[in-house]
Amino acid sequence: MSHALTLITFIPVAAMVIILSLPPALKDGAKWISAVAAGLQLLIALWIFHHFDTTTTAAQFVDKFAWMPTYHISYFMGVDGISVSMVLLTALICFISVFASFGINRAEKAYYALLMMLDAGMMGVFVSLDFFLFYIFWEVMLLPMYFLIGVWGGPRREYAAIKFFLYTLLGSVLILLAMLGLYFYGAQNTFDMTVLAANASHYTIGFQRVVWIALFIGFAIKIPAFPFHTWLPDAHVEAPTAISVILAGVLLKMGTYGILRVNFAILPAATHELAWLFLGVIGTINIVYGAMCAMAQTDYKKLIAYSSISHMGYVMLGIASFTAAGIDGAVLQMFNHGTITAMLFILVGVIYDRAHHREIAGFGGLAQQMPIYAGMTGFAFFAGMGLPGLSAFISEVLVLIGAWQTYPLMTVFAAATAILTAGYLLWTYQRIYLGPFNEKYKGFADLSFREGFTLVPLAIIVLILGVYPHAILGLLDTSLAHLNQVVLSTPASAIALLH
Amino acid sequence: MLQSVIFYALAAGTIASAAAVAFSRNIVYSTFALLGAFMGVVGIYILLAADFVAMVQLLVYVGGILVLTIFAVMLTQGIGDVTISNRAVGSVPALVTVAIAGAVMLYAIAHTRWHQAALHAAAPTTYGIGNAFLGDYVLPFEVASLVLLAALIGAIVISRHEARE
Amino acid sequence: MDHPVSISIVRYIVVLPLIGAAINFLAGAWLQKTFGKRIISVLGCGVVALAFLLAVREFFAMLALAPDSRFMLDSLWPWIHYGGLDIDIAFWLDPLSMVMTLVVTGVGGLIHIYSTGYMHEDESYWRFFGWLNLFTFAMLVLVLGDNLWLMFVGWEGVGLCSFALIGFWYKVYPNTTAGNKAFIVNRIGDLAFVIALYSLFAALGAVGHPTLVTREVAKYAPMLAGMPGYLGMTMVTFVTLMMFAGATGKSAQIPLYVWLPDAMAGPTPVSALIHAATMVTAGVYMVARMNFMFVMAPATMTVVAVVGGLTALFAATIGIAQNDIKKVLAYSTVSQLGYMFAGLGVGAFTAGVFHLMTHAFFKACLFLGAGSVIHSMGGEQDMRKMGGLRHHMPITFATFLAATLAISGVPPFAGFMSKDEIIWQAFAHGHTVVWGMLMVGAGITVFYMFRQVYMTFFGDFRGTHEQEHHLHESPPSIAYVLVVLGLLSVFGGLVKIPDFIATFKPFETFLEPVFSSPLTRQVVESGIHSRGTEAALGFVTFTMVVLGWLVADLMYRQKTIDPERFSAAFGGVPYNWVLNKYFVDEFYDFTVVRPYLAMTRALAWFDLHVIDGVVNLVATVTVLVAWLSGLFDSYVVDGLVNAASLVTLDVGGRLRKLQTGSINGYLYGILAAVMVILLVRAMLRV
Amino acid sequence: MDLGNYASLAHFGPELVLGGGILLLVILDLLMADKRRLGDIALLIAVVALLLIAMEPVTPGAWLFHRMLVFDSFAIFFRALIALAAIVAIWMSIGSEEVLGCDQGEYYAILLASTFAMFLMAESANLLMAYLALEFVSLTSYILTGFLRHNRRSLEAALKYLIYGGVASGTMIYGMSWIFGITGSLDFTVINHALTTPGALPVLAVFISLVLILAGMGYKVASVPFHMWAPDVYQGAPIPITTFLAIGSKAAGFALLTRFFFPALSSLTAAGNWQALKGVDWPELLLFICMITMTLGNLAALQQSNMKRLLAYSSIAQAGYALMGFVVLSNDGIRAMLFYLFAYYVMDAGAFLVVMIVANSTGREDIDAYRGLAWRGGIVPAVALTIFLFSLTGIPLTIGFIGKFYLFAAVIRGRFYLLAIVGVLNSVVSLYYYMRPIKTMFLDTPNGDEGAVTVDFWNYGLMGVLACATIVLGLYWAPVLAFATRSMHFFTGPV
Amino acid sequence: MSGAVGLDHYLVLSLIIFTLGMFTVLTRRNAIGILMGVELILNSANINYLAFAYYGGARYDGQIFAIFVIMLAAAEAVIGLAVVLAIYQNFRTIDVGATENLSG
Repeated sequence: MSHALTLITFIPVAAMVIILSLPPALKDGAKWISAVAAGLQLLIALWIFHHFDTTTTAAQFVDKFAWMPTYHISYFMGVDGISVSMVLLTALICFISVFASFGINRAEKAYYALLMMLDAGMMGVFVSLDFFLFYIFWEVMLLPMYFLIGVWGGPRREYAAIKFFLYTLLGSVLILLAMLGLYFYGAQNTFDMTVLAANASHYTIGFQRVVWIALFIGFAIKIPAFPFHTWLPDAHVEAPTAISVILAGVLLKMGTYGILRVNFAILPAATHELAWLFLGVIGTINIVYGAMCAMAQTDYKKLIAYSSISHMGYVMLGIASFTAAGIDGAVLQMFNHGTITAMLFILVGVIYDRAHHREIAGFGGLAQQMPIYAGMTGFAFFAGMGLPGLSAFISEVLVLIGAWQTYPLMTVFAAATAILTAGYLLWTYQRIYLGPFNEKYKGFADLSFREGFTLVPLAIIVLILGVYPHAILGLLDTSLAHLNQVVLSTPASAIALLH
Repeated sequence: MLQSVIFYALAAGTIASAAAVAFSRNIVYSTFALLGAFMGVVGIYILLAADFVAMVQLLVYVGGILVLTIFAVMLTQGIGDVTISNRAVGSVPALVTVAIAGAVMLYAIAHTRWHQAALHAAAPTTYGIGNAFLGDYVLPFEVASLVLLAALIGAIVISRHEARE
Repeated sequence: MDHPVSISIVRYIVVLPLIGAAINFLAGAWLQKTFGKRIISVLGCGVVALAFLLAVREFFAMLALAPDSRFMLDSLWPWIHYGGLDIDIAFWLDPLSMVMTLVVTGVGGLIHIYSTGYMHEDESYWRFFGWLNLFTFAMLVLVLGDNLWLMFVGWEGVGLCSFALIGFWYKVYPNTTAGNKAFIVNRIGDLAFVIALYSLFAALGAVGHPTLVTREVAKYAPMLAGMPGYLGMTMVTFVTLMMFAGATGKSAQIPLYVWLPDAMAGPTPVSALIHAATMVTAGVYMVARMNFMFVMAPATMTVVAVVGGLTALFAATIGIAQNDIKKVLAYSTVSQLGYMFAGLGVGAFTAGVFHLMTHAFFKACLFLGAGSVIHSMGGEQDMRKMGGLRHHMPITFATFLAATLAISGVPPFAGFMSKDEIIWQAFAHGHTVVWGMLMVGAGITVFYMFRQVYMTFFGDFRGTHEQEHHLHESPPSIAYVLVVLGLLSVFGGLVKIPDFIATFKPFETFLEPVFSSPLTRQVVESGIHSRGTEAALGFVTFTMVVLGWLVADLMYRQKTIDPERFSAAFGGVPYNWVLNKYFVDEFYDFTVVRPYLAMTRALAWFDLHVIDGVVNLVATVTVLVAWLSGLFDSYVVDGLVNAASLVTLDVGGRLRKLQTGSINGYLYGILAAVMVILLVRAMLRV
Repeated sequence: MDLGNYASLAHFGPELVLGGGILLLVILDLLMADKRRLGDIALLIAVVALLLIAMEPVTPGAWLFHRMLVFDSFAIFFRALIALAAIVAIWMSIGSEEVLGCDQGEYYAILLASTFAMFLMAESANLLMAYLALEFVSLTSYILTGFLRHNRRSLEAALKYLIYGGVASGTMIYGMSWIFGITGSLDFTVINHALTTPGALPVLAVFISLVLILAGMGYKVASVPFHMWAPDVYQGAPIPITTFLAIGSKAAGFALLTRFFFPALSSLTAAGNWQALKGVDWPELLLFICMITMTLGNLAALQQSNMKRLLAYSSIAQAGYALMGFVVLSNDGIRAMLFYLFAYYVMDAGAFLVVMIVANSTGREDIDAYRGLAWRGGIVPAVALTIFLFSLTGIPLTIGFIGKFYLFAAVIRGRFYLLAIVGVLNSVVSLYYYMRPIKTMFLDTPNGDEGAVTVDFWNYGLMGVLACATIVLGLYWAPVLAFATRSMHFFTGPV
Repeated sequence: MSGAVGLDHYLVLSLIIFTLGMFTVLTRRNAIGILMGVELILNSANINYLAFAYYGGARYDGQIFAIFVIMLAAAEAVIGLAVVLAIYQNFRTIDVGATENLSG
């Protein structure tokens, strides 16, 4: 498989074409074609995972040829330690979300075609090493997302969809400008991110600051970082389950991935200088603020959405710490948040499918009627709380232990949020699953096989990574250590640390 | 000196007529004032040794455009319409605007060194112009014919009042 | 110590309960339905019993080693080898964790067996054993983890199980609230604990040895001496203080003890196992484990001793007025834990750990006895509705009494051996105030314990007839366990006898290697070593005990003193405060919970209306500007034009809107633009 | 090379074909019974013209007709673009219900005449030619706009257009007269020479005349503040004509504007940048106009509920984007502008085509007519319109994105950061109204009172071609870029 | 301004006519009235061309330009009047304020 990355990116495109050309009579075929495509993708991802060389920081599985030679744009795909974990996550979440989509019963062909397009876009972002290509995939992803939320979403779907679209478009045009700036004022005119990174010292610090902030805003919207986060609750609440899963599972990671891939690698001096404020402080605000907002939500899904904001804050704080532990933990947290939040959204979807509402206050005692579901939710909740033995624990510990060395005060806030997180999750669990049973929900079926099939693999991964995080950390460490070293070895004109 | 007198007379007439066009409340008056302005301009053209252009102006403007205008005014407003109006609106702001613009442009005129060359003797220009139309300016000349053709066709198509409905 | 004995048997002690839990959770429901509850019982108890047997085997294996090399390491696989955090999944068996392991599997195993009887009627029998097994596993991870993070895994794991078991009867809403409270309050302590770990790791990193492996921390900790820490403290003081703060959560000390009484909502075996014998002692274990650091921070030691002493006294006073049979025991537990911390704090590490062990025996016995009573009473927990039960439940009564004597510190019962040691050591190490608190606490302990005994087992039955009809001795699975624990309460303390009686202290000797760092030795040995003093103090203590008993006897057996009149003598205020637990819960509710909830709601509002509002405002403003520019296009310019002529225009009665789309406006557009440009231009140039 | 009248005819083939075509159509109109064939003939003529353009040799260039016209690769680009616009307009006219009610012969004749005039605009080397061509385009545009002579809106639009155009061109020739007065010549090259010759440049007079000239040229490209006719005219004219005006007339305007402001008024430095006349800061003026144009266009579009009007404002904004390439004063910018105009041609023609298809079937042009279009049998036009609108927004995988990419690239490279920010914000704002029809088509469900949408084969074909071009050229745009690069060259011979 | 009539005289005359034309254009609500203003502007431009042609030496260029202006003005007038007539047929008024069907 010499073109593994091309394959993994374009298999969904092929599936999309096939789905679109299906005759209307075979519209059920759409879901199975998607499933096969996602399955193939997952297999390739596992193959890549298996053959990945963890000892080098160089790009692997490279696919490269000139695309637009006049502007030095090339089709350049490759993975390093940072992206390979995201490739794996994307393949996994897409696979899961295809199955989570089986309940869709309106315009299936269009739905699955768009889902496949989204899949390709996300995968493309993670494997592109040419900035231009990266940007193309980055934006391409927006379109299917808009329709998937807007057509198959909830009652306020139009508002949510356009809000998502506008917000992220604003971010991406800033990235476009920054990208052009990097291109024209670099040591050489190129979009090749490896070359840009290698010549990072060419940019003046003033230039770096401006570009850094533009890029940061672009990526922060995706993360989403405070105060650019308000699209997320709306988008999540209105999106269909599978789309929420993708949104939380993969899309949010693109923001932090972008920061690592671009801000860190290409603008190390500005990173060194600005990270404490933009990643550290804002990350901490994310953590605390997200958790506190989650506490006050009455909508189950919105609560999970805010918890997502909170958890992504750890990623920001971790990468801002400039310690091996922090940055490793941050990327691991990206992976773990992907799996855990995917579970949470699937679980919300399960109850929404049955009750057709998500008001926390409207439930009660569901554990009696749906014990397996309640048990699975409990597992996911505790995973979300970072309970030791489950995957998020490792990443949060690494993040915080790393962050402590750089920003003790912020770390205290971040660590204290574990209490708040436990507070809102347990309270939610109590109100929905425990206590006296609300007879209105008699007759609700427990988890179906399909739902179980989407949840169990994620649960197993959460469990395994809790005791054997090396599976993912092993991929990351070399690349991240190198990246961290690059940033740390760059003298920043004024480093302000918040001790 | 005579030339100066003629110039000032023509200029005064032209400006007065133009002002009448601009300020008159009655469109028929405006139309006739326009005739005066055109005539004044014809005189100015002659002063500028442009005899052929003056003739063209006389023929086309006075003989054509103006007649068409009067025709249109009469046709559309004359019969059955009591108020033959040429209402003017917002004179004051318009006056201020054009006055300022005019002042700036006047300043520019006064402070510009225009391209000037030795004066030609005032000679008939018809031959030269005709020559130019068949030489250097043959393309615009031909294009102009197409323009007129198109305008003709267009005018006919748009204003044709065929029996229908 | 640098070369611990490497063995691979410890892992089975840990993993066995996990296997039990896994089977129970994954297949328990099916097994129970298909094969009945017996298979669950066998499985649930079997794994713990087997673990106990293995632990015993290891105990003897350990005894066979030279005292200085009684350390066994069982390393499974690398866990986190990133960011300098080189820690493994590995278990570490030394005398201290040996004691804990034996207590956890031994007492725990007994409680498992007890549960087969106690929980027999519950439909979620499998789930109960699943959690119980998982708890045992987590507790073992806590005590056996070779590094602090693994310890923390267990630390939080027991919290999880505690949460699940408190809310075991989740259909009753308050039970689940109690579970949440336990978990969240524990998390507050955990926060301090993790901060301790972060700063410890960072500090060790700063001296070139970043590690959290316990034995290596022990090795390098002395290098931290004098290092400045945070908040004006030295690093060691900060770290140990934070660790102790963590312990106050798990071990229910002031100010975080509030969850424990509520935790009595869980089934009684849970109270016995988790909230008396094992989990709550985790903090004590941890402080003992980290003794080498605590001794480096005298300030922390004082804090530990004072908090322990205060808690011992404070909780005891609350215990006086409780009428719920389990609540009394709960406050008693808090109080006893205070003794343990006081012991640790004054430097009597062995005594603290010793009390931990004996407390496990007698408190488990008490709780299980109480459970037996509740079982017999059909779920009734109010002591005011009991009485005279000794006739109906002789075995329960006998064992309960034995345990009461033990907790009261009556020689030669187990509690005397340990508690008396702590009290006199407090004096011996110069903590006279702590000593005073402990003394008074001891008296009060006797009072409320005998109050409980008298109210429950003596006098006339005060419940309903139906309840009376049902009264019976508990089934064998319960009774036998009570007997075993009763015997342990009686004789379990004989492994360390006060010096003034006899020189017999194998327990202390066994633990000695754990407390062998030079500084620890120095602290331990700093106190007075006079048998005379010890004897005299023992006598004073005993006097307090007798005094306490006497008052209880007068009030609740002979009823020569009316407790109500007694309380009325003080205007009822102290009683009211004690009855309502000093309103601490209300205080917390008022100062922390409600403000926090209000704040979250405010923030959510802020998010929805301000942050999102700004976004929407930007959108609105854009639309507004668009609208305005549309107006400019069609109204403003034209409006200016029309202003002068509007009146005349409308004379004809044709009321019309302003001339949108009118040509004049457009022309103005051109001209105005040119004019503006010219003007600006002129101004700039001329 | 300064070619005489006869020699020039060699490079005048396309125009000759069009001129002959006009006459042919007028004659055939009298002879033929089936007037509908006239459209096909006009299409044939336009295609032949395009083919002739395609076969033009790329030489360094030449002056034609005694320096009346200039023949260079720049002119070829615009003539090709205009011919393409004419082809699309004719094609659309053939399938337009509105146009079928008109006099076919005259309609196509005027359309071809307009095309012819736009060709001249793109090639003018001389103020006289520029004025003549521009006025010719205007006159034919008025006629075409008012061609639906029983339609109030159409006539109204024509009148507004005419009055507005008359004022604009009057202003322009007044400005031109000053240029003539200052330089003594009408010839662009001579003007350039005269103005760049060291000496006292009458800065204020030149600036005033440029502003006045800008009124005429800016009105053709519909840039603010000379844009106000556009919404009314676009809405009132028959849709094929609207399309033609939006893409053809605008392209011709850009051609003239560029040719006048660059080779005639500026000088090219070795680095590929253009140096404006010292002291005459029209670049700042145009920069300002460019930013205002895109902003006002976008903001005004936000409010529209009529699709044609929405696209009209959008096309104003698009002109603003294209001007970004203009104001950075570099060959990079000009290339980006050329590229963008091509991209704009493809996507805007497509968008108008779908509007026409819907109008053909439902007789409506308001956004409500698109409600649930995707779900009531119009999925193909809905998807196509979506592609065009996304392209207009500048979303990747479409040629619109590549176009914007090059524009922003030129802007960033020229360090016009404010312009970049304004452009970026405008892109975001524009998304909002471009999404509205998309939202209506896909996210809303039909009420039931909207008519069914049927597409005939020819419209289907054109729509398919344009939609595919939008995407394919968004992925592989090298040919367009090469074409634009080749066309950056202006012929300026000796004085 | 003394002595012989020079270029500036013509330019000023032209400017005055131009501004009057502009004023007409701005203030008229009648379509034909506006077109009259346009004619004034065109005439003022023509004066300029002829003046520059006379004083600047490029004799025929200016005059020919003027001829084309006149010619195109005629063509425009023809079309304009045709449209005005057609509108009159449809609207029975030529007050531009009445043509407000097209509005934002």
